[in-house]
Amino acid sequence: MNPVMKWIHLLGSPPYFYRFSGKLLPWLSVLCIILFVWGLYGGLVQAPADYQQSDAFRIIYVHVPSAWMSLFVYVTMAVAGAIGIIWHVKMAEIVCVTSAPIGAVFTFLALLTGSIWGKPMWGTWWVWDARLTSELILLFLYFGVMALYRAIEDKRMAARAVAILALVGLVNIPIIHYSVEWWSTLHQGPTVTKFDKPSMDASMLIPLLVMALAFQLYYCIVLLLRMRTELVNRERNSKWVNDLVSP
Amino acid sequence: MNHSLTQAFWTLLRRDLLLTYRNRAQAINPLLFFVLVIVLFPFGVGPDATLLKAMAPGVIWVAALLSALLSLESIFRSDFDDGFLEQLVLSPHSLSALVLAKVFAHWMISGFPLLVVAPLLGVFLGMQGESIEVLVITLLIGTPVLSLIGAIGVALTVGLRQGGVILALLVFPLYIPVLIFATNAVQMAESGFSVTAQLSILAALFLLSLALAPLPAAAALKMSLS
Amino acid sequence: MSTNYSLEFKNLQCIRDSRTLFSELNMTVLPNQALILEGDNGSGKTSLLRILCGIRSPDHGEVTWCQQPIKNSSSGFFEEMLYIGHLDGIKRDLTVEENLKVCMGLGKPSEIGISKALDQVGLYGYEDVRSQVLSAGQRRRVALASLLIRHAVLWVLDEPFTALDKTSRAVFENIMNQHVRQGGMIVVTSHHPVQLSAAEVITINLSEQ
Amino acid sequence: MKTIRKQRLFLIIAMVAAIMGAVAFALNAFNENLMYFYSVTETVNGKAPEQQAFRLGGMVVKGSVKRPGEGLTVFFDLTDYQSSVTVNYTGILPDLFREGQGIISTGRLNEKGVFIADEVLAKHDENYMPPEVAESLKTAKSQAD
Repeated sequence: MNPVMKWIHLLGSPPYFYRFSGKLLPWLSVLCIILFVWGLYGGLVQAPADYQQSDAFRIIYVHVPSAWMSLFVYVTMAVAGAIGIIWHVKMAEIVCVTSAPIGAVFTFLALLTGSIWGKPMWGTWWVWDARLTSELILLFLYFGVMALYRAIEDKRMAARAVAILALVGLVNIPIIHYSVEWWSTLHQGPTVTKFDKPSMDASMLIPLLVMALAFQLYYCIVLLLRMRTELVNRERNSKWVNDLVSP
Repeated sequence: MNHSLTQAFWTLLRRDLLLTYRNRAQAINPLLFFVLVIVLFPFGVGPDATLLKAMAPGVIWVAALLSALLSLESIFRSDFDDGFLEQLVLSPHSLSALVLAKVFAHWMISGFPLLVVAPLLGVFLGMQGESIEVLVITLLIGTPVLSLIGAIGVALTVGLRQGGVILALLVFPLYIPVLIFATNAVQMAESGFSVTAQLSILAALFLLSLALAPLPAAAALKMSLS
Repeated sequence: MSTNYSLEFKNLQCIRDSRTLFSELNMTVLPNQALILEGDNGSGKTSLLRILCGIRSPDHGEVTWCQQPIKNSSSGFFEEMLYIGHLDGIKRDLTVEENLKVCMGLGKPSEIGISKALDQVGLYGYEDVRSQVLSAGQRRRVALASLLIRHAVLWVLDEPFTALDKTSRAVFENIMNQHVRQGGMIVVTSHHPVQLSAAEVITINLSEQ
Repeated sequence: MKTIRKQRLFLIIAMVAAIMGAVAFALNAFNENLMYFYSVTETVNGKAPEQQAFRLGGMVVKGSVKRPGEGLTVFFDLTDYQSSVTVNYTGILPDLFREGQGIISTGRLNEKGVFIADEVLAKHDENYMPPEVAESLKTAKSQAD
C-alpha cells in the first residue's frame, strides 16, 4: 500500500481521526479567520462601489460564496453517501449525514441575502426566477435529508437511508434546475441580455475569491466539529471514547 | 428464470389488484379526495370563470400530487406490517423488478382513475376541448412518475412511525419537474400553442424514472427491513 | 437433493444501538443438520436469524452459502432458502389458496401442490376460506404450508411454534423432520424445546455468549 | 446460475433502452422551437396573445420616461432596437430602473397597443466594476463606434 492510501485508511479509524482532526482544527480556524477578515475588508472597504448598483452590490461577498457552497455541500454529501453505501466506509457515512445541516444553512443564507439584494435591485423580495426557485428546492431537499436522518432511530440505518435519498436528489438536481430554468424562461426574454459576457473587475473579484475560500474552510471546520461529535456519540460505549472522557 | 420472473411480476400485480378489489371502499378514498380538493377551489377563490379557467391545470395537477401522496403509503405499508415485504426481499428474483410490479399496481389503482375523472373536473373548471385532451395525456404520462418517485420515498419511510409527514417532505421537491411541465403543457394548449416539447420532456421523465427509480426503492426497502 | 450445500458463518458480530449482542460466532450447517438458536429475550436470536437469511447485514464477519457470500447472486442462496419470521405475510383479505399461490409465484414451486400441502398441515378443505377467519394457529399452519409448496434446501424459521397447541406443534416437528431427512437443513429459534430426531442438531445459546 | 445472469442482463438491457428513450425524448424537446417570451417586435407584429398576460422584455428608450401627474403612473417606451412599444405602469419602480436599462415586464396589451404592466422588474447585468472603469469602457466603446 502506498503511504497516501495507508494514511487515508488510517483516517478511517475513529480514534486516529479524532486525534488528527483535533490537531488540525486550531490551524484551520486561524486560517479561516484570517481569510474572513481579509475578504470582508477587501469586499466591504477596499473594493470600489459598482458603477450600476453602487454599494449594494457588496452583498455578493456573502451571497455568492454561500450559493456556491450550497451546491458544493450537496454534491459532497451525495458522493460521500455513495462511498458509504458501496464500500461501507463509516467516515463517509458520517460526512454525508453531518453535511446536511451545514448545507441547509448555506442555502438559507444564499436565499436570505439574495432576497435582501433583490428588493432594491430588482424591485421585489422574491421572484420565481430559475436560480431562486432551484435554490429553494435545494433547501427542501436538505430539509428532507435532515428530517429522515432524525426520524430513523438506528443511526447506522439512518445513514444508509440518507445516502440513498441524497443520491436520488443528486440525480434530480439537474432535472429540477433545468425544469425551473425552462419554466421561468417565460419570465426573461433573451432580448434583455444584450450585455457582454459576465465579467468582474479584479479589485472586486479577488475579495470574492478570498471569501469563497473562507467559506470553504468554514465548512471544513464545522464539518470536522460535527463529525467529531457524531463519532463520540456513536461510539460512546467504545474504549477510546471512555479513555477520552476519563483519562 | 426469465419466465418465472415474469410470472412473479404478474402474480404480484394480480395480488395487489385483487387486494384492492376486496377493499374497494378504501381504495376509492384518494379519488374522492382528488375530486374534493378540486371542488374546494371555486369556493376558495370565488366563482370567477376566467380565474378558474386559468387556474384549472395547476389546481388539477396539485390535487393529483396530493392524492398520490395520500395513497403512496399503500404501496408497501401493509406488506411491511404483515411481514410480506420480507418474503419479497428474500425472493430469488430481482427486487427492483418486483418493486416495479407493485408500483404498476399502485398506478392502476390510484393514478389511472384520475384520468377518468379529470376531464369532468376540467369541464367543471371551464376548460375546453383540446386542453382537456392535453390534460389527460399529461396525467397519463405524469402520474406513473409520481408513483415511481413516490415508491422511493415510501420505501425509505415505511419503517417509521411518523412517516407520512416526512414522506411529503421527501417526495414533493422531486415532483416539481413533473408539475412544471404538465401544467405548462395544458396552459400552452389553452393558448393554442404546440405542446410537443412539454410532452416529450414528460415522456423523458417517465422513462428515466421507470429505469432508475426501482433501484433506490429496492435498496431503501432492504434498508428499512434491516 | 445434492449434498454439497453448506451454510457457513465466520466471525459474526452484531451491534444493536451500540450494544454488542454477539461476536465471533462461527458455524457450518450441512444437509441433514438443524441449527437451533437459544437464548433469552434480547440476546440477539432474531438478529442472528435475520443476518443468516440476508435481511440484515452483520457488523462484522460473513455468511456464505456453498463457499460464496450470500449476497453474491451466483451463490444461488435465495433460490434455496425460505424464511418465516414472526410475521407470516399472509393477507387477511385473500383466501388461503390465493395466499399460497402468491408464495408459489415468488419462487420455484416444489412438486407438492397446494391441496396436498394443506392436507399435510391439517388444513384440508380450507382452500377457499378467507384468511381473516383463521385462528392464529391456523394461520401459522398456512405459513408452514407455504414452505412445502416451494422448493428450498434451507428453512430459516423464527419462533415457528408461537400460537401453536400441542398437536399443531407435533405436525410442525413432523414436517421439519421430514425436510431434514430429505437432505434439507433448518435454522430455527425457539423458546420451546424442539424435537428434531431426524436431524443432527447443533445448538447455539446466545445467552451464554 | 446461468438463468440468473440472463435475467439480470435482460433487466439491464431494458434499463439502458429506457434511458436511451428518455434521452431521445429530451433531445426532441430541445429541438422544438419554444416561444415563451415575447420580444418587442413580436408584440408589435401581433404575435403576442391578446387576451392573456405575458412577459415582455426590452430596453427602456432614452428620454421616453414620462410621469403625467403626481401619482405613481409612469409611461415609457420599450425597444429591442427594431421597434418599440409604449408601456404604462403604476407603482414603485425598482432602483435599477433607468433609461437604457433592460427590464422585464408582465402585463397585457390594451386595444391601443399600449402595454399595461402589472409588474416591472429591472434586470441587472452580470458585470461588476467601479464607476470609473465603466466610464472608461463607455468612452472606449464610443470611440470604437
